[in-house]
Amino acid sequence: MDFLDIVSSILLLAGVFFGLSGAVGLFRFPDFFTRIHAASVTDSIAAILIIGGLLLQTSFDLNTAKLVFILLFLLVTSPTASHALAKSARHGGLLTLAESSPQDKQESAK
Amino acid sequence: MSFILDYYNYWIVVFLMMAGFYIVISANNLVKKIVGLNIFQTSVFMLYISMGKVTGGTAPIVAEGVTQYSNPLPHVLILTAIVVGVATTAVGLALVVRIKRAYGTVEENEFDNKDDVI
Amino acid sequence: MAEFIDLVLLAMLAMLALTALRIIFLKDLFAVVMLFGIYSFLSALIFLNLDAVDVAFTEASVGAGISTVLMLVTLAMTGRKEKQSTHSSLLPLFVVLVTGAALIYGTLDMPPFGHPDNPVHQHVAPRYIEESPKEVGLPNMVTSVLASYRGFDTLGETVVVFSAVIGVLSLLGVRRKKKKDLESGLETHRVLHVVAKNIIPLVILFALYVQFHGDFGPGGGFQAGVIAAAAFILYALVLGLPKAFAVVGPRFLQWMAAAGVLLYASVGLYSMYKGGQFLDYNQLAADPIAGQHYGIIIIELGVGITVFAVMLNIFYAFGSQAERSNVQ
Amino acid sequence: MLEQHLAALPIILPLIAAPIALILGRSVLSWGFATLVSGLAFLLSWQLLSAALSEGVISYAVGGWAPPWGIELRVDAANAFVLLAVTAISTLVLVYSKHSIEKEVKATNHTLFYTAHLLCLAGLSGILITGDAFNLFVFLEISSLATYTLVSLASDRRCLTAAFRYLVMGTIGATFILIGVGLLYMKTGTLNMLDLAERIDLYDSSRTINTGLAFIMVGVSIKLALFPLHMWLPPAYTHAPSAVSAFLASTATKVAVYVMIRFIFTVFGIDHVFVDMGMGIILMVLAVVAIFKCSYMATVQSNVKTVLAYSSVAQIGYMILGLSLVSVSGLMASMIHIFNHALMKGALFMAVGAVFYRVGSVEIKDFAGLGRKMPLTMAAFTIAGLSIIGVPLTVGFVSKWYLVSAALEQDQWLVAAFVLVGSLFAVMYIGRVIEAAYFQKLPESRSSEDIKEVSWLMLVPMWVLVIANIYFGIDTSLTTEAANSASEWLFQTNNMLENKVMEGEVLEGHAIEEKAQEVSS
Amino acid sequence: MTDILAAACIAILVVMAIALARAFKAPTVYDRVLGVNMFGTKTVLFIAASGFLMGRPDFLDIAIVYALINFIGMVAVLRFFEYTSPIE
Repeated sequence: MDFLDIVSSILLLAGVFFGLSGAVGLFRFPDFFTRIHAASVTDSIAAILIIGGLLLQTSFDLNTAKLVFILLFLLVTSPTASHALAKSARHGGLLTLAESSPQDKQESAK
Repeated sequence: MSFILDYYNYWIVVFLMMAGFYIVISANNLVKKIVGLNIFQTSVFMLYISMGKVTGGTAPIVAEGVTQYSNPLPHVLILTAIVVGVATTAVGLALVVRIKRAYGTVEENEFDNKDDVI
Repeated sequence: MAEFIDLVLLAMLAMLALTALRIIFLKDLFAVVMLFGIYSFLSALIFLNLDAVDVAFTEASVGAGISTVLMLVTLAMTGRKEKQSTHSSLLPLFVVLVTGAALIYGTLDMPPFGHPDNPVHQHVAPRYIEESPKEVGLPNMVTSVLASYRGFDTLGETVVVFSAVIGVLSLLGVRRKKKKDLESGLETHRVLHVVAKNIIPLVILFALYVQFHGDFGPGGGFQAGVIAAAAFILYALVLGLPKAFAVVGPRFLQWMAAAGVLLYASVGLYSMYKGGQFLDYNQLAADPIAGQHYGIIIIELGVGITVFAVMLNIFYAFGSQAERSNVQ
Repeated sequence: MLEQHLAALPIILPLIAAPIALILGRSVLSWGFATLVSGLAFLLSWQLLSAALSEGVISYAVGGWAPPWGIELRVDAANAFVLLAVTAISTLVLVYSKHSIEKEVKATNHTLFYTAHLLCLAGLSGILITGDAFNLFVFLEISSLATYTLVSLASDRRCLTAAFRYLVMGTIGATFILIGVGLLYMKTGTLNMLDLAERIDLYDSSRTINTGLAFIMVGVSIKLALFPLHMWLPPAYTHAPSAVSAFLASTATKVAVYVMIRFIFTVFGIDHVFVDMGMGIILMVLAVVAIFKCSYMATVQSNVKTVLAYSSVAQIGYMILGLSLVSVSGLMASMIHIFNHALMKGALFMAVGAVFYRVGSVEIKDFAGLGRKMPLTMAAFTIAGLSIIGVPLTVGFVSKWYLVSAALEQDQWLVAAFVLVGSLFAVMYIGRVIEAAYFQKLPESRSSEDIKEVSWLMLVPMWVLVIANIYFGIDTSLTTEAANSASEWLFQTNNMLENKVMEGEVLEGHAIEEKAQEVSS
Repeated sequence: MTDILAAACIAILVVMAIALARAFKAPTVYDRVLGVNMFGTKTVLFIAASGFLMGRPDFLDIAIVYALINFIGMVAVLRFFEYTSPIE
């Protein structure tokens, strides 16, 4: 387990930790907009860390290029997708928890 | 126990086939019928691929230091079958669009009396 | 290591079975199509785990990509809610149980999963694995079997794709865009415009990489054609059909589809002219291995052109119908 | 150069012609081109039949790879005979369709119609000639997709639901065949049909192979519309354009019958299918029920095309009946009926298409008084109708004669009686139409319109079929000789497979032709 | 090192399962789309990690295709929402 392996396993574990936290957030948050926040924020961090960890495994060859390309692609597309989804939800009339009137707070919180 | 381990793959594939087949027969909406058809075909592809797998073997692309390869022939057959499946889906969906425009509905029980679809 | 793969495989198959069950009982068609997208992604992942790399590639791009997009466009025109079916679900259940029982009965004598000495790996496969790198000269055995040993199958398949576009065109027909039509497309999403404009060249570059990398790694004509079509579909989705028609017109696509099939068949005719059998690439050049290389590259190109033209033309036919039903 | 590639050309020609027909663009050009190509295919298949009759089996390894590894085309007397019928009907229907589709298919779709027709022809000839089980599935999909397109081209909106039902059931049938071939491949490791036959005999009692056989049989019987699985056929043939109904009724289901014959005789072997699995009884019962129920359904229909569609399902019942007798003469009766039924049903559907061209609808009451107004068409309908009934001097009589003699040979009196009662039903449903045409007056509302004979471009193919109906009814030498050698050859290959296993030594499927490498497991 | 990668693969599989559960149970339509989107991005990471675990890292092309198809699926869904009334 030389130095590179240790660093990459730390990165991997951190990435996995953020991924799991995002997933738990996705599952437990009461309202759509909080869920999308949880999903997309942790998504990008988990991607960076995990792919960073994998990058250290490769010996600077075609795989490295592919991994960097995937990382760039993910970093560009997944925030865009989340933004577009949130905008479309907003446009579609979905109310956030605070806006939805208090008495049906229980209903939207179930 | 090893008997189960050897065959669980095939049993799950059979279950998926029957799920897809059930959707095709019982779906009332034509689009859902096409989804069922796709699920049925995809699970048949899984039957082909799982018969070609060799435990410990890797993908049939020559790489140095690898002796055991999985069987490439089922992969070729399934490459063909996937594209055939998509072609049938495209024609089926085009028919659904035309049926919607001609009949005004794609729900099977709403077609007038005799020209209903199974 | 091996039991780890079995564990992962089992988990994914379980997820797949859950998705299929969920789809059976869902009435909201949009959710059905979304779960079908997941179903295709998951099955492509399982193919990857079963060492079927090319098949995972094709299933992901063709199964999850094109089918889901077409279903969404169809749903936009046919409505979202499935009505309760009147006739009872007893007969379908009975038919399904009988077929399922027959299949389970069939699995009792099946050779066990994954054993290297199964009959499947005995008779025909060893030659593909041992000799194809020497006879055909390609590291990717799947491409050499697909294009050379069973080239006639692939020609048949390209013709299947061609007959799909004939069917869709005869049913829907591509509506010419009159300039006065409203500029549809996602005008309001400035972010998507910018991102799409930057991504599309990358995707087309990746499609060409897949097309010509098919001999050495996973990839080939089908996958490349679909990815290139996906790039143009993204362009049409974000910037609207009128602009997409201006870039690649439907008329040109029909010619391209026909040209792809003819390119493939002309390789076969040329090898007949040179004295070999139909689609016999050894005749194409002095040295048989070089002949195989030429043959495979050309027919993969023919397949890529046909699949690209067909998939894009089908999307145009569906898209212009959606616009028409939306406009009037 | 031609003889060497004779086996591959009937498939490649229409396959290449289809994209060219699309590029040609204008419908007149693509019509002429398609008819030319179909005529060429007919000549090639004629030469192929004579070559097959003289040489026995023609094997063509596509791509230059030896059979079990590459794909092989195997042509023998049986499939060359059916190919001859398919290409002949295709050429005549193409000549017929020039005017016929003007009234039924949108002008913009004419080029697509001819392209789809060529694709269907390529698919059907591919199914007949290929020697590889998976290649059969691919060509089956080509012909099916082209058929769904052709059926959905009509102007009547019900053709869409008919095409959708046909698509769903056809895809289920094709997927069943795919499952069956997969199960066989899993046990034997090969896809070449001859090789498959060799290795199947080793595992005679294996449950996987029996399930594979069952799935292939169910899949093929969906494709050939055997009785319980025939629901897709009547609406499809009724609401399809008349030229399409004529082409499909005469060829598509017959090719599926040939596929069943091929799987039973050259892949599984008779005693595996009929003795171990007891398929003979099932097929015979289904055939008899098909003959009775569908002939009855034909007599109660109001639309003449539905009458003919149900009569097609009944005639397929006759073919399966001949097949289920498991004797050389029974198989010969089936093969002859495949050829004869193509002639009969093609002429009938063309005549009905001519009536639709003039009158605009094909209910029985629209046939009233047409005997005088459209004499040639109705005469053609009458002669072809008599041929369906089985009146002597027509083709129908020949096939019924061989069917009954095959049944009596095994003294199955009941089966022979069923065949004769079946043709009684035929008298009823053909009689109703002829009675309307000749013995009813033209309704006043219609006498004003100019109901006159259709153009010669539609009449000539109709009458070519009618004359063929009569010629092959009298001089039965060509059909019986070809059918006889076909069934002889099929039984011979079947016995060759069986006794080869009995002698204990197992030869590599193609060792006869090549040097024997190693004796397989 | 391999057991770290194996742990990462299993963890990503768990995250995918949770995303799948969200796609199943989703009260509103957008939650379902969010579940599908999250499932897609997580499969990309899973393929990358399992590719390295199994010693065949040259299969990253499939991860790229996954990311691409996932994004195009999302755009198609958004175009779909424009046509139909999103809130049922």
